This record gives sequence, structure tokens and C-alpha cells, in this order.
Amino acid sequence: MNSQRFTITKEPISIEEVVKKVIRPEAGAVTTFIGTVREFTNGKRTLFLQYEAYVSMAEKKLAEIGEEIARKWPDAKVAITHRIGKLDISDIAVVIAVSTPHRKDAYEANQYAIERIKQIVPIWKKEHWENGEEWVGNQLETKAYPTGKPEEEDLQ
Amino acid sequence: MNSQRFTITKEPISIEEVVKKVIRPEAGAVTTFIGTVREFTNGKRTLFLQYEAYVSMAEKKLAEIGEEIARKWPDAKVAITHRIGKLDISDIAVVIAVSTPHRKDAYEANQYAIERIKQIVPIWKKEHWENGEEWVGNQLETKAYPTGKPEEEDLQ
Amino acid sequence: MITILFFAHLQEAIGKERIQLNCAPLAVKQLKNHLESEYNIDLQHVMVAVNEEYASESELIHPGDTVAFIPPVSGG
Amino acid sequence: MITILFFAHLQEAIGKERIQLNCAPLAVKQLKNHLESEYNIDLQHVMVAVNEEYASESELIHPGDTVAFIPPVSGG
Repeated sequence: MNSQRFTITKEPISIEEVVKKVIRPEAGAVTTFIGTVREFTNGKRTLFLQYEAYVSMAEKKLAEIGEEIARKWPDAKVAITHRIGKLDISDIAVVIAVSTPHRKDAYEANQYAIERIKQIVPIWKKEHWENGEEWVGNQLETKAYPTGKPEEEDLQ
Repeated sequence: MNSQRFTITKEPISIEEVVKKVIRPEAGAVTTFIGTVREFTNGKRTLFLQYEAYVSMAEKKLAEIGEEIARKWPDAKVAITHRIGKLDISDIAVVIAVSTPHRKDAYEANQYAIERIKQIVPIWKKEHWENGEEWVGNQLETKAYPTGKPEEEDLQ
Repeated sequence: MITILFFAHLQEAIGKERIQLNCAPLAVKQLKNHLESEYNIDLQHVMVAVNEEYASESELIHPGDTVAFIPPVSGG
Repeated sequence: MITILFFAHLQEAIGKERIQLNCAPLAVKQLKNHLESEYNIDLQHVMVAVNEEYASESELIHPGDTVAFIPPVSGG
């Protein structure tokens, strides 16, 4: 497992390894978000997913999310690992770990991280069903970014 | 590791084991809260902690928190493991895992669980410092429960 | 006979994990008063569980019951 | 020469991960228009990164730059 705090991997993700990167004596709270492959989306049965990334830029953008969090929650420490390649139902696609001295910040900063991942990190998933496959866009599908990039303000 | 979803243990807690209890095909999001032993509290350096529990009742109360969550977030599945005995700095005292189909619920239900643990589960910690030791009460110290028990409404 | 359990600082104050008491049915409040004077302890902010369920001050304790004194909890 | 990267459905539509283009400095918007007509693809909701940073439509692309077309992301 990569010792970098912000990383893209082709291997199964160890939750413990990601958590270890943020555990420290001054923090009493760690939250994790673990995104797993769901079998049914809008009533449609997924067989497996294929994740693809623009790896070098994705790692940069994950680190940028870490910097955004450091500005908003100065006491927080963050680590994010995202997996790419073929993932089966219930496989772990992403683990976000955030440690803070106090727990409320750990929840908030963690939720911020997953929302930002879904906005700015160049990773795509292709859903494979029994009768087809499709690259998934963002949930709005038609979101346009006037400045050519998603701003922090785009966070709902 | 105990296969029960709500359990008190004297052994180190495996995060992966707790998470496994809630991963399922219909849930795409798992949040965990990991409580670790913090070195400094109010500027005072902790050497280690001693946790004690009324084990049988504590496991019942953890399960009760699971039932409360099932009423508030019907799609959530929860598992909680709390460790007792001597814990060193950065050791894991508690792991709460919540899986839901959608992530917002997983954060909310998880946060609800830790707040309730701190109210109703008969577990106590004794802080050991360089020059003394003390059993820690609740943060308000003087909280009185008119009905003789903490109500759901007591949750801040 | 009722069984009474003590935890945390109460256990240290009394020097025992549990005691047994022969008594007629009595309210939680009465038992608290009895123990406060018997052991010179303060049970004001201490919750009581009868048979592993939190009980109010007026709840009756019967022979065979297990009563636990629960200081403010500090798990998590 | 600039290097152009395609991902996800764009990569499948074009049939290539990357192409290289000899051209004078040009705006992101111009490159988009060129590729849309060349490959018959829709780049309306596609973001552009120049050297791994998101770029606006008016940003200039220079020889040596790496340009990536980034369809709406779906990680997490």
C-alpha cells in the first residue's frame, strides 16, 4: 500500500492502512467514508463496475481537496485512496479517513471530501448491467461550469 | 472477533471486522467513527486510559441504539464494538460502522450513534496522568435526568 | 435478597464490586438514601438500573432484582 | 506539438487514448471546436485540463502542453 496520503490504486483498499495515515496522538476522532459498489441503482441491477482515472491529475486533485480541508478545518488530517479497474458488488471503491481532535469536525470534513471528489477528481465509472453498459456522468448530467472548472461554491 | 453487531471486547478492535458486519449489496455507503485515545485533554497529558463497563447492560444499550437508528433511518445497518481494559495513546476505543444506500444518512446515523453512546451506555473511563488519575464523568458533570434515565431528547 | 452492583469511582469508594442485601421491596430512592448514609457516598447524579434497564427514583425493587449504580458514563 | 488525452466515453468515441497535434498556440475553445468537427463528438459539458489543471475556454494552449478532455466525473 502506497504511503502517500492521496492515492489512486489498482489493488483492493485496506481500510486500516488508510486510517493509519491519519491516526495521531492529538486526534481523538477518526471518521471514514467507505464507498462500496451497490447492486441496484434506480432499480437496475449492476453486475460490476469499471473505474478509470486520469491518475496523475486525480492524485493532485485529491491532494487539493486535502488542502481545502486544511483551510476550513485547520486541525484535520486527511487521507484518501481511490481504487480503479474492475470492481464487483460490495468491493470498496474509495476510502476517506479524517482525524481531528474533536468529532464534529471529523464528520463535516469527511462529508466535504466525498462531495468534492464527486465534483473535481477525474475518475469515471462505467456501469455494466445484464443488458448493457454505460459511462456514468455527474448526477445532474447537464452541469456546466462557466469558469471551465467546478468552484468550491458548486458544492451543494 | 465477536460476530455480534453490538459488542464489548477486551481485545484490540479490527476496523475491517466491524465494517464487514454492515457491508451489503444494497448499501453503497459506509461511514465509520473510530474513537482513539487522545494524548492531551485540556492541556493535560494522558499516559493511558482504563475503560470499564457493565458489560451485559452495555451490549444491550448498544443494541438499543441500533434499534433507535433503525426507526430514524430505516435503511441503515449498524455495528458497534467498544473496547475495555487498559488503552494506550492512539489505541482504538470504539468503532461504529453504519451502512446505508445513500451517504448522507450514513453520516447522520453514525453521528447519532456516538452521541447516544456518550449518554446511555454504561462504560466509564479513568484517565491516568503523570501525577494522578480520575474517573471521567459526562462533560456537563452535573447533568441530572428527571426521569431517572437519559431520553432521546437529551441528545444535543 | 437483592444484588447491588457498583462501578467506576463508586466501586472504589465502597471497595466492592457488589453487595447483597436482604430487604423488603423498596423504592430506588429509598435504597439510594440507605446506601448514601451506610457508605457515606453521594448518589445524586448517579443513575440506577434495575435488571439492566434504567429505573426512575420511584420504581420498586423486589427480591431477586439486580440493581446497578451507574455514574455519569464516559464511553466513546 | 500538443498532446491531447481522452477518457471514458470520449476515448471510446475517438478510439484513442491520446493524439498529438502540431499547431500554433490556440484557445481551449478553438481546440474544442476543431475536435468536435474532426471527430463528430460533443464537448459541450466536457471540462478541459491543461497540464493537469482545469482551464477556462479562453485559456491559451502552447506547444508542449498536455490537454485532457474531462467528461463529467463519477468517482466516489
